[in-house]
Amino acid sequence: MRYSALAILKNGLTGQKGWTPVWRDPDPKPAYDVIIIGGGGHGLATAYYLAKNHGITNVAVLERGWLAGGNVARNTTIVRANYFLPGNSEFYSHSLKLWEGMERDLNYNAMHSQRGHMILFHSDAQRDAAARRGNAMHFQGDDAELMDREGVRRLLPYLDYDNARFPVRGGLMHWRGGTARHDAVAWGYARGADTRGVDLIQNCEVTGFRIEAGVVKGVETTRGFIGAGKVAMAVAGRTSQVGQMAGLRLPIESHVLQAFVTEGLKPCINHVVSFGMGHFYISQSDKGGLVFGGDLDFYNSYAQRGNLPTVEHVMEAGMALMPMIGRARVVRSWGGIMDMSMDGSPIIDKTHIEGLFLNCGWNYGGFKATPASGWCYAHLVATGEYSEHATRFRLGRFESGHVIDEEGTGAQPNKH
Amino acid sequence: MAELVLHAVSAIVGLPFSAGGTKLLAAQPAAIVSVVPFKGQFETVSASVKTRIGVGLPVAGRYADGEEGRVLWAGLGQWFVAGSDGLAGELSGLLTGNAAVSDQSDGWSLLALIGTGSRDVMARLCPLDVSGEVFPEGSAARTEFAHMMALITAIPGGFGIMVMRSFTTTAVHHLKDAMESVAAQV
Amino acid sequence: MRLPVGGMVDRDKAVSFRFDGRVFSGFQGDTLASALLANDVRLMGRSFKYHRPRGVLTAGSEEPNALVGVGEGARHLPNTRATMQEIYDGLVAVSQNRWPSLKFDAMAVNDALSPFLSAGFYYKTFMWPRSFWERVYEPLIRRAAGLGRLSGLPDPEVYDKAWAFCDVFVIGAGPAGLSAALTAARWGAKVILAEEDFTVGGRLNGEILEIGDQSGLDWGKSAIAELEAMPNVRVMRRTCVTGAYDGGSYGALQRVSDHLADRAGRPDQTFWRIVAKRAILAGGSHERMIAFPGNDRPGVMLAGAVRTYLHRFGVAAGSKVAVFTNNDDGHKTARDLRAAGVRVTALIDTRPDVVVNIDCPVYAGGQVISTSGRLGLTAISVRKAEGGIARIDCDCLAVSGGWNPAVHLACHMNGKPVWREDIAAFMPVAGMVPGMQVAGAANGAFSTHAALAEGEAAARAALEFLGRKVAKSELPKAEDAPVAVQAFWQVKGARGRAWLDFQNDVTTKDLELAHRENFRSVEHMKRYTTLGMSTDQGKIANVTGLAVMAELTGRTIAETGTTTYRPPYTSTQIGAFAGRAVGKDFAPERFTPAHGFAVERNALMLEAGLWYRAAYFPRVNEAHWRESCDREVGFVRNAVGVCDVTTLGKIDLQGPDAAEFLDRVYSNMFSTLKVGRVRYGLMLREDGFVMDDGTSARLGENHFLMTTTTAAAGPVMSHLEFCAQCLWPELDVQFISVTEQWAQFSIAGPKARDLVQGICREVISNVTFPYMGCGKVSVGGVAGRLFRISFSGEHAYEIAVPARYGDALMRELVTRAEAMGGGAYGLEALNVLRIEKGHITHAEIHGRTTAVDCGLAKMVSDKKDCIGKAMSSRVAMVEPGRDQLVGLKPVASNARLHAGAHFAGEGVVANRLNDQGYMTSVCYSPTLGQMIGLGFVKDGHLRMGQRIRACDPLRGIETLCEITPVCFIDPEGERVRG
Amino acid sequence: MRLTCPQCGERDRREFTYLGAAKLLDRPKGDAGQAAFHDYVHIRDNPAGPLRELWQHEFGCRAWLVVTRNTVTHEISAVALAQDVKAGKK
Ligand SMILES: Cc1cc2nc3c(=O)[nH]c(=O)nc-3n(C[C@H](O)[C@H](O)[C@H](O)COP(=O)(O)OP(=O)(O)OC[C@H]3O[C@@H](n4cnc5c(N)ncnc54)[C@H](O)[C@@H]3O)c2cc1C
Ligand SMILES: NC(=O)c1ccc[n+]([C@@H]2O[C@H](COP(=O)([O-])OP(=O)(O)OC[C@H]3O[C@@H](n4cnc5c(N)ncnc54)[C@H](O)[C@@H]3O)[C@@H](O)[C@H]2O)c1
Ligand SMILES: Cc1cc2nc3c(=O)[nH]c(=O)nc-3n(C[C@H](O)[C@H](O)[C@H](O)COP(=O)(O)O)c2cc1C
Ligand SMILES: [Zn+2]
Repeated sequence: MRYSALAILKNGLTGQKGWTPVWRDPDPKPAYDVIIIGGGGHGLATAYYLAKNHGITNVAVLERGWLAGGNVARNTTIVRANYFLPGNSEFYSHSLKLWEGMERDLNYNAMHSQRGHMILFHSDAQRDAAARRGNAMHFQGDDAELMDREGVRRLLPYLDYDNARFPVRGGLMHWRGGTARHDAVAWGYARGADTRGVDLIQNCEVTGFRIEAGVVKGVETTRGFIGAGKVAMAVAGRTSQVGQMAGLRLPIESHVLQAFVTEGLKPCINHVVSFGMGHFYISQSDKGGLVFGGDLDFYNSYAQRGNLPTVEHVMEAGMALMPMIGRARVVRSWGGIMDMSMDGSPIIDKTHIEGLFLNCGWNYGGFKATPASGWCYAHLVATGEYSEHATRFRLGRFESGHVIDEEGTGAQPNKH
Repeated sequence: MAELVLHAVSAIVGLPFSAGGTKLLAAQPAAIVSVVPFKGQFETVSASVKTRIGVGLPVAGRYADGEEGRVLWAGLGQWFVAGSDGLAGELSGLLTGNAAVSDQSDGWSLLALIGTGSRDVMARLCPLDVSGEVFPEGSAARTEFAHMMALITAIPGGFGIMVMRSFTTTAVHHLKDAMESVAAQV
Repeated sequence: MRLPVGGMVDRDKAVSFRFDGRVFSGFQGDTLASALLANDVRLMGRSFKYHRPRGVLTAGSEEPNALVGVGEGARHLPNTRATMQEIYDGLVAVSQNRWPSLKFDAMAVNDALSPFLSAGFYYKTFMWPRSFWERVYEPLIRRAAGLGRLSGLPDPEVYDKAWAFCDVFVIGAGPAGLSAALTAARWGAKVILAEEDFTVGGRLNGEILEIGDQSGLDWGKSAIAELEAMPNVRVMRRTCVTGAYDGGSYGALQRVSDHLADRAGRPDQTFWRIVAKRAILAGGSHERMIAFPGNDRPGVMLAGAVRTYLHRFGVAAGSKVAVFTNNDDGHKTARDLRAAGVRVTALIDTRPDVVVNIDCPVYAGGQVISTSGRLGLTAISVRKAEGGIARIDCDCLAVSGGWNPAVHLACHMNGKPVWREDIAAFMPVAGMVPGMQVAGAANGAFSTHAALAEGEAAARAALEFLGRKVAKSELPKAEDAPVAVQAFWQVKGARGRAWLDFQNDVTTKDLELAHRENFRSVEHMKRYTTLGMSTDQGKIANVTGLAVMAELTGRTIAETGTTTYRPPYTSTQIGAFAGRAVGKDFAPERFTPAHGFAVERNALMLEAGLWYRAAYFPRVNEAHWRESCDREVGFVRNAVGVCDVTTLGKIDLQGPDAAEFLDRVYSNMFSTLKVGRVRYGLMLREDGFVMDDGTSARLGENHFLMTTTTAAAGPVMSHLEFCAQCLWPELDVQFISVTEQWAQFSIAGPKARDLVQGICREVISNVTFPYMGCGKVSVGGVAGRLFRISFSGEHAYEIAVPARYGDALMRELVTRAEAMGGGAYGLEALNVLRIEKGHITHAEIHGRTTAVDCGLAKMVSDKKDCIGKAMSSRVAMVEPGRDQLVGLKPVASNARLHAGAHFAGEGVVANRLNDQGYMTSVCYSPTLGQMIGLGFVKDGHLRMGQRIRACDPLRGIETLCEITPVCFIDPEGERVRG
Repeated sequence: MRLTCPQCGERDRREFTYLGAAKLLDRPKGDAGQAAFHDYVHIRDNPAGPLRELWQHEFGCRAWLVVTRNTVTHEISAVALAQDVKAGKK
């Protein structure tokens, strides 16, 4: 059914009785043309674009838990296109464009809010790096504005300008950057895929692959064997485990990243603010909670929870940057399993097994990638060709040296 | 031109300082020398140090006092000897070929935190369990101290706090804050 | 209404405070909520979405309704639970989320529109036109949302953080916790007892109970007195345990002075990290609401809270109280109120067969189907078991839907509680938090006897684990009534909205909608409706909500399961988590020995990692930093300059294998270096990219001194330790940082030798100190080291003395340099000097460049292996098309350059496809009288003399440049050797 | 999280820094070829369960440690000095 103000009005008058399920709960069929493993943002978007862009609808998305319960349920929702290395630039740029049309395409309000994303800098060296990034964004056709301290102060009067350990010397503003309602993005894609005939199958964990003569034939699951012409992994933090079932050894580590939200507050932070010096980023949700995060806990983990040293460090950084938030109370903290790659950039590629595809390595940046990841992955799965927007996210780049290392920290995932 | 004379300047300023029943003092020894025995040389080095200081190299987590100074465990296979002027040169000579010896007299600042509130002050700055049962007198620990690296010792009536020289001002500042806070809460 | 007698408040100490501008009076020992109730104020807040009038529901930290702002100006603290805030003289509190006033709130129209504002309505609209989201819809939504308001000013409070360690950590000081603490402490364990409330006793304060031959209250008092007298016990009141973490670590927030008018130097709060060998969770339980229409009206309260207000505060929550319950506990409320002389207008028990011996109207099997009263409850309607509806006057309705054990902390480490049908509650499972046991109501043991017994047993188990001997001890006698509850979640067949999550305005209708739209898993339900996402985190709503969903789906509650319990247990201020690491204290400050001198000279001090370094030393007549910088560059190029380089990392390496070790960690050769000589070294990461550079001096056959860049000093040290301990422990090399031991100064310029000679006893010549030579010197009787090395391309030295002499030496050097026409120079000049010479820094070694990229191909020795060697010959690292380091000069000599510009060829569009690299460093070269730059240009080494555009769309500047070699000055290096 | 350093005893996690899987102890010989180095530098087993990994007691004694830790529960079952592990002592 179509969503609109009119539909809301009608249902408001009739006791909300007219709404229908956003997705069905079908039993798995014996076989599909394409099986997508992982019902997170990327898996769901891939299913949607397979159906919409390529007309492939005999598709199942298999999710071990509840739909969209992985990282897409737990990220700090920052959406931006401010990368500076070839490979990332064009991909995230494409993604942002898809975001800008997503809601009308999906007929679902994901509350994509282009409220502006500010990266602060604190030294001349950081300013120069910001300028390099900003110019790369312009070269890519995206927006960026270099602001001096006074410019930042006008926009963000609540930062500490008087007593800061690392004084703010300016910032790089990306006005088209912002946030989105994370769950809604996944639900929107899920609804779109379901409507087009894709089977979304929850509580269905993939436990193995059937591979014959180097060709994938289907997957073993907790709900039995399901045959498939092609299998596309999109399992984020669990990539190594699922990959191992197919004999893949991957340049991935799983790490825990925590995030925090405060009690609801009246509007006080109107943009997304990133504080590189202290590893802290924050925005305010439409509900009023301050949503923020920082660094990884730094050790490998599948626990979806972290420890106090990181908690404290994130809060310290927040206070050092914007001391007004000292009087906001954190209501909840949580963690997600990050698929950290060896160069901090993702992988969208085929594997050495025919018909098995790989989508992983999203680090902490995969939420904003959701539409483009789905788009490009669907393209690869459907056509066997790399999408023009994602030609460099190859698995072989580590061996060849064509790495895409935005942070410049090398093969140490917890530093990306 | 007049004969050149370089005046020494201490990194520790603004002490002693008291709050409530707790006192913070400078406790800088004349010399601090790091001693890192080469492979298989631990016994020899320990014996040589003993001849000069009166005690050998203590086990991990401990320090020991001799007539001529103090020997502190300072990390994996590494000791600091605190003693009188000229110690670095003497130990270099004494331990040639047996240990890496470096003068650290100017590299570290030693503070002493003494008094009734010292444990509570430590609890505000340092993740170490400094209770008497776990960290009795004679203990030495490398640990974190208000985001800095430190070497903490349990000394009579309180704690020795050693931080790298450049951090001294920060360490003293944090200690004073914590001392005042503790004093206000008794 | 305050009753004439009773309660634990100190009736001799009146306290005056303000709420929404009105002055009220309460007693010492009151919370804001109890004092307001005593003053017959029921309306305390507005709900989040519909702006419904709300009163206090609970008497604890789980309060969802009575959230107020406390304090004024920068100290204003939003969303404070009135049930937790102790009153003090001068306390100022205001209601929230209402305009213009609490009684009349314009946004209450939302309530009228509620049929259209059902769960998730916003996902279905506000999509057209596109630009309206940021401009119209979102601002409207944001303004309506949120509860309290931040002042926007820096938080003025001080927060401490602290550590504590114990054998047994007891969480909660109700009967279970007290019993546990007593047992553990009596047998010698080191005990910490943390209690969130400002008074200990838990439910003992809210009930009429007997323990042994004393009242429960007195037993609690004597227990705590005994505990406080023991040296091995620390009782922490006002301390909420916020989270359970790995390895027996707990977070706990202590409210130190937020209940005091005069804080007298005390921090506002202290955030504790508590490390325990064993923990006993005795956090009690939370009473549940029942979902029935209109259950959110001010005056509707939880039955246990009504008892707490009665017994602990001497306050009757109403003058005509009705009770609605599905278990025996509710009867206590009726009984106790009656005993205190308060009118009980009805006792409604959902169980048809219940027998009640209380002197009040009883409706067995009755159900409340509606409530009335605009800003406060005036009456309820009850559907009687036998049919028909009774309308009952009441200004307070005490509701008990049963109790939920406070399992939260036990679930913080991924544990899922299990459903127990007989007590209709979720229970913790042993071992969910390693080392933690759960006792008392938190463990579903709801009688006082059980609380005492479980507390004791848990302590006993802990003692045994700790290896302590324990003898069996007698427990005092206490009430041991079995749990009598009939699961009853919602009143059905009644019209109107029945609230589950009060704060977020989630009603049973929203759950029905979620069900209809297939948001049926608890997690989808939560996320779609926001049930349990408010400040109380579902302490009131969650279990009831999922029971309602279970009914809708036909699953059992056990199958339905709970959502995830997450820290913090009670919401916690960011300021408290941060402690003192705010403002300048966010990170330690490192000062070089000569810092004071630089400050005296008005140098601009800049952060360099944790260090502070002088950027330049302005003189009175200089209006712009460039003037100072140009002058300082001139010192070096024409006379002599002095720069504090103490911050460079210095690592002292000794041992028979020191040379071999350096050969392995540096890409170039060090074993061939002669004693008394220095060599430039390049370090690679194992993936072949450049990690750091610096010089190493050979002080003796087996003795080297390595320098690193300031930024990489820490990482390089760790890397060397990794190499020595993890890769080649067989090498006999020992090293230690001597960064702090030595103050070091660069002395550079044509007159450098004169200056150095002036302060050193030794003869300084090209023979004794040739270029790249080093040795000992005596400086005013102080043993120092001299290195003839140069970063500026001039004849230069670095001189090192023990740090205590650094200040004096810097002063001496600068005075002498000034007499020679030179002086001190800072980082700005240092940067210009090195760009003029084409030397790289971390602007160029940014982690993506190879030795070849940087023009240092020769630095990778082919005679040996080293870290990074194998990987540096991967295809991508040697193929054509890489960005290579070059110099850049604007073609128009007065044109400006900017670091961060990207390069594009002439006559093409400046876009990603035509991107030819980027500028890393630029400066105005006073020596050349124009700007120059360094940058990486695609295949740049082959493009000398070509022209390229430096495009800076960010700043709207484009400069045509010529590609040059990186070295702009004295390429033959005659000056350094001179 | 608490780690027990063989030198220093039980300490809070904040004193330690994490590097990664303990396979980093096994650096290939210089002439082992790029494939071996690629595997060494980039490939990780990344198990959900016990993992041998390298930590450094950076704020403490500066020893590199081989820690066996469960990546699902964070339970630590063993800690040894890396140099002892290399020497075959542990
Ligand atoms: C705290 C935090 C903050 C973040 N902040 C941001 C941010 O601000 N901006 C940004 O762009 N990105 C951010 N991210 C990253 C982003 O959330 C992820 O990169 C992105 O969501 C990953 O893609 P996904 O949505 O497909 O992953 P997921 O949602 O994790 O989807 C993977 C799915 O695969 C399922 N699965 C796993 N194994 C199996 C199996 N064997 N069988 C079946 N199903 C399986 C999982 O259950 C899961 O649902 C953040 C992440 C976290 C944790
Ligand atoms: N009849 C019933 O159905 C019923 C139900 C529940 C409780 N009770 C009564 O309640 C009592 C239960 O005793 P108990 O000791 O188990 O619980 P309790 O409720 O008496 O005490 C728990 C204490 O723990 C504190 N607490 C909770 N979480 C905390 C945290 N995170 N940090 C610090 N403190 C925290 C609370 O403030 C409270 O004081 C018995 O007397 C019992 O009869 C009866
Ligand atoms: C952007 C964002 C905003 C959130 N806001 C809230 C909130 O207001 N209240 C709340 O209880 N949780 C909030 N959460 C946290 C979720 O409740 C939940 O903790 C998170 O999705 C991880 O799931 P889990 O805790 O069930 O593992 C928010 C999460 C995100 C990503
Ligand atoms: Zn250690």
